[in-house]
Amino acid sequence: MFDKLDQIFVTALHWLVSYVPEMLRPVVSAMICIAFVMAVFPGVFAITTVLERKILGRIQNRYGPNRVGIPFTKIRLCGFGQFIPDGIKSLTKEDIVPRAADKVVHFLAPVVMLIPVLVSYAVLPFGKHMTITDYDAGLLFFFAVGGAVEVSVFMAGWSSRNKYSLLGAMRAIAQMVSYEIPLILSAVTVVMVVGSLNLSEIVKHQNNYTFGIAHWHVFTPWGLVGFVLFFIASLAESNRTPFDLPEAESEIIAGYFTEYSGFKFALFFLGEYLGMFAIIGLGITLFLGGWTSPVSFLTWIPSYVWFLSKLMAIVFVFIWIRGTLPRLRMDQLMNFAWKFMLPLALINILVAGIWHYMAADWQRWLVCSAIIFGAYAILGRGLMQNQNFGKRIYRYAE
Amino acid sequence: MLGEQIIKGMAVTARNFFGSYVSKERLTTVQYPEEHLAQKENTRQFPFLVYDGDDWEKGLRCVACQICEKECPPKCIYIVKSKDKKPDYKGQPQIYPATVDIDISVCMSCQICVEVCPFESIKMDTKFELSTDDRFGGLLLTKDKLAKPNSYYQQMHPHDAAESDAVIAAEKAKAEAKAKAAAEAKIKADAEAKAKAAAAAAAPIAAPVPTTPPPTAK
Amino acid sequence: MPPKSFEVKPKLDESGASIGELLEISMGPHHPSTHGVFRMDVVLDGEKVVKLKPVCGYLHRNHEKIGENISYLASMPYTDRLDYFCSMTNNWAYALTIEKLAGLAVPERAEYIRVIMAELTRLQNHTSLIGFFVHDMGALGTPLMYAFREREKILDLFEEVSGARMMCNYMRFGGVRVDVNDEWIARTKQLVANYGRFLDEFETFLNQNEILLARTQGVSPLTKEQAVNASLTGPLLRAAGVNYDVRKVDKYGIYSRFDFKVPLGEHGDLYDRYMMRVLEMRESIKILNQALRDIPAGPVMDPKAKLRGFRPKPGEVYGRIESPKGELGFYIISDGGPNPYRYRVRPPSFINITILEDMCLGHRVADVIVILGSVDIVLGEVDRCQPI
Amino acid sequence: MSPFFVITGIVTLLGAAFAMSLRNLVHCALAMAVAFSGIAALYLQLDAQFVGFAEILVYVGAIAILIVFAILLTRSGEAPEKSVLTSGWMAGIAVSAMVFTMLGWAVLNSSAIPKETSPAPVATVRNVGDALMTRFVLPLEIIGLVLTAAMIGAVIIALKEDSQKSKSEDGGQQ
Amino acid sequence: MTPLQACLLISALLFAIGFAGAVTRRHAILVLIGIELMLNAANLNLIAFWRFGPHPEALTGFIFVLFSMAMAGAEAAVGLALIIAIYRHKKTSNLDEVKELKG
Repeated sequence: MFDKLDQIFVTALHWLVSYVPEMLRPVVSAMICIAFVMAVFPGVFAITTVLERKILGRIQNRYGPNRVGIPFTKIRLCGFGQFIPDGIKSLTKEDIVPRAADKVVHFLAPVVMLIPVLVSYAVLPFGKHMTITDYDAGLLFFFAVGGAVEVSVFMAGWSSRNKYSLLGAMRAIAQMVSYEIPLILSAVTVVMVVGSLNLSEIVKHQNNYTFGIAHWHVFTPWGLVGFVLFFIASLAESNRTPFDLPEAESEIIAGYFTEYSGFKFALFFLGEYLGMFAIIGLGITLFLGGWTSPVSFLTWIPSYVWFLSKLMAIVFVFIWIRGTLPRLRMDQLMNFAWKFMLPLALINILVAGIWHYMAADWQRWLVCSAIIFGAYAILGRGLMQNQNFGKRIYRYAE
Repeated sequence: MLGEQIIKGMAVTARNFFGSYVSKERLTTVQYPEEHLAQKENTRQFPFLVYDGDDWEKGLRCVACQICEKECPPKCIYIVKSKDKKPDYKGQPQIYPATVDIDISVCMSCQICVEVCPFESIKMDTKFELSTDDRFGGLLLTKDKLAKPNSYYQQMHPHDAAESDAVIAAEKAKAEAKAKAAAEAKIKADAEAKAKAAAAAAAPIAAPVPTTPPPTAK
Repeated sequence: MPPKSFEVKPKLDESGASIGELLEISMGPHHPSTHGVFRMDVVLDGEKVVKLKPVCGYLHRNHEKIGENISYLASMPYTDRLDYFCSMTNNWAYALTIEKLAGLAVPERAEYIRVIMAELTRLQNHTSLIGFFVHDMGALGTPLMYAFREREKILDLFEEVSGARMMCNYMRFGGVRVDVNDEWIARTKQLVANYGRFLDEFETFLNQNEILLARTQGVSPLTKEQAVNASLTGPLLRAAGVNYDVRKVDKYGIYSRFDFKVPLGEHGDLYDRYMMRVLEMRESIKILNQALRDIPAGPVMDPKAKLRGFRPKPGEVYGRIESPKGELGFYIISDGGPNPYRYRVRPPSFINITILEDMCLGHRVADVIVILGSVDIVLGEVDRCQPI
Repeated sequence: MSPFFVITGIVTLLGAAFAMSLRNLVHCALAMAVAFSGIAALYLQLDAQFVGFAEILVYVGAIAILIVFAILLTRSGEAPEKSVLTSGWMAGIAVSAMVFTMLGWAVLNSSAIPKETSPAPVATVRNVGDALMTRFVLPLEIIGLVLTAAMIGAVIIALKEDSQKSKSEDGGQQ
Repeated sequence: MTPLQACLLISALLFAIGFAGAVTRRHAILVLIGIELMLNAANLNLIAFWRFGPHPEALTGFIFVLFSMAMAGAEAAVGLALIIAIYRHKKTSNLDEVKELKG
């Protein structure tokens, strides 16, 4: 019964496809999968925009949106209908293109942003047997496609002919290129241990239980550090606080999409959030066990529910961080990537190797934790104290 | 240790996040159109003119002395004196304002007109939902819109109203006492005159009536 | 229409040879974080600032000229609008000046009320300044919202006494307009008692935050000489390590009776400026506690003071106080008429931003915004008259 | 030969043609990115997944961005006023046309080309990795060395002009 | 026409386009783009021969393309660094104006 519920989407797909002629089946199946992604994730995006505003509001001791519910009734749904007027507003707003802009590139940039982001969903396992294309090199595919986002950012920044846009685009590209390295290096540890680039394979590797607790990679020393590095790098990749320099409102207005409005702005917004979901989904797959349940007695909950709830949990943490931290400066951002994250990621690869080859007992926990902790302490100290950052004591005049 | 303080900061925001659901101390906002905060007694928004009694045209305390017009910092009050006179609350004939206009798009709610008014006639209102789509006409308050009864004032600012009522009552009492004294003096004078007349009648051939007033004591 | 290229100027070395290009951007007056309508013409080399020109005057309202054409009393509400965050201290500065001119005495109780109001103003100004300052660093308004939450409570107290939250127009020549009641004092006592707790939370949130440290420590240091030469005042000057606080120097009002200390910085950088505000708030709480404990009963207005027909004798006077932003002074010449003959303001914000370029040179464009935030300007005060 | 193959081929060639013929350099670079994406799609259709993904990662994600940066750094993002072609452009076109004719003739008439299509080979990631780590381990190491050398060389060349100045500035800032 | 021939024709055309661009355009960066296109044409050839050749399981062509890509990356990095250095020195990236080795 629970298995059926778990596989309901897969069964439905098979059932639908069985009605079309043999020749068209792959195309129809692909179309249905595309429709699924196009329906579910923009929906999650819509909910997230409201959720983000509500959570930020609560963090800041405000209510956040709480008015819009079902139209023509008094039902307010705690404001969760807010995304409908928001969407209508941003889609019907006047689309302003600067006179000096390069019109073709300006038009293409949001589209180019959205395509690779949507394509990258193709390899994510949303649930048991719920991967759209089970590529052998799925992880590589994800990173390869993600690289194309930088081109769109450049297109947007350059074509707007605005100094702030160009500054923002340059910042964004430099940041994405820098943080892609720790991102990939932290994912490499998982590939080393699992021995596959296939994302379903990686999830399957984590779907075992000891004493009722799942073998998620995050429950190992290297996995924890890998996850934290991946998390920070994905914050940077999706331009979220404290790495939101490309669109730092207080410095460069809105970065590369300063000159965008209306529909195109909405597309950028959508693309940014979908990119964030995709990268969080990858992080979940790599470290948090994908669609598996953390404890064995909860395995009856459908796998896609686990995936979505993990996704929303991480999104919550993203929003929480956004509500807490100030923003770094460009040079500090680069310092952090190259002087802290990169060495730690490399050490983490070493630790993953040690973990893989040592006998599975408490000694490997001790050794791995000690190496990682030491490296973390030394690198963190180097980052802060080399520049004399620290507490100060103040004197008083009499 | 790097990151320790960031975690502490996140704990603070988390406390506020959950606190906003349980504690009124943290979630201080009110839902404005449905909920209103209680008005503070001293709150001031824009001026209005107080009248006594039921008829605002008769009972207006303002005597068009134009002190407020002179003292108003942004010069938003415009008063025209009347040509004729009408009795004020003391019953004396008094000039009244033919026009009083206050442009509340200029007014900065400083309350100086209230402080300088010697007649307790201009006071501050607490009404603040005055937005209008007519920028010029809608924000120009004319005499009829400005006039509000004393009961309204008493209800809005009970303390101040009591004070100003006391002042007015005192003045009125003073005026009445004066009037009474005057009336008594008049009766007395009348009586004296009568007596004099009687005396004169009694003595038809009397000394000639002095034409110059008696010299006053210097 | 073919796209135009950006204006770029060649960057020249000592010999005049070109070694790169400079980008000139105009931050403001419509930039999201210039604290009002303020503009900076910034010339950038990469992200580094090589030239910066503050441009003010967008909020010009002719404050001083208006002051010369209306009566002494009518200028009082205008002083509210100078630094609209601290109307109470502005009122006090103006009232103090006129009292000096007219030789009015202030009753004991009014003096205490004035100190309470001024220190509450300092608390709310510094709290919200820190909020804005961290907001400029990109913290999405969370500290700002906490600051405003507490500020609202203080503004509630102001409203209850003076009738308005920001434009208080509360002080008068020779005292204060309305007396406060015991219930108000009790509530203020409670607020002050709770404020320490709020500050603790606020400081845990921010003081040692690694990102805040990285963004502020060592950025835009000011030496004592620079600070004094630019005639800075207020927390900016004390952050550079100069012991100068008008409350201690002039001992105006009754400040000599209170026990408080003046915190001093060492480096003059952004972090010191931030910490000066935090520490000053702690001292303000001390002063408030003493003032609320000792406040005597009595009248609140000098009986000699009059509202209508106020004509001080001819003379000139300069009165100053320590406003939260620095030394706020009024310079008045009276010719015996109902209006001042000359009316001039020494606004701390305006004088403090004159050194903006020196503070920003060599720093990143991202720091410019934070540096501007640390100066604590209010455009109403900067643009009070025509910049010359 | 599926229609999809033809479409990808045409897109690739159009991208390449635009990349070589547009006046504005940034447009050229973007057209080049299109051409590379097309080539990656061709690889995918030739059952070379790994190479296809690597193509996108390297060419679209890295080299296109690098070229775009170089365009901005050399301030050539605007369409030039004067001619964009060299003086001998006609000879160049003629030579390349000749090259194409020759190659095309050879391709169409060669007898060495097998007529029947072999079944799709297996090139899983595991196979590729095994090959790289066994048979091709020496070239792999050499490539690693070359890449490192190239990176260092590129940094040194790009920094050469005012290395002392920038060094002192960086030292002062960080 | 067999698939192999189609691939080879596409690659020949790509090569010709890249070559024509490299020899006719003045701008140094465009010459670099032309060279990259030619390199990709060669890679396409290799992959096509690997796919339709007699011994695909040997992965020779496949691996060769991977190496060639790595070389292309190195080449682009060094080439662009050179172009930037020349630009800084001579204020131009027009190849007609860069004729001397001596700066």
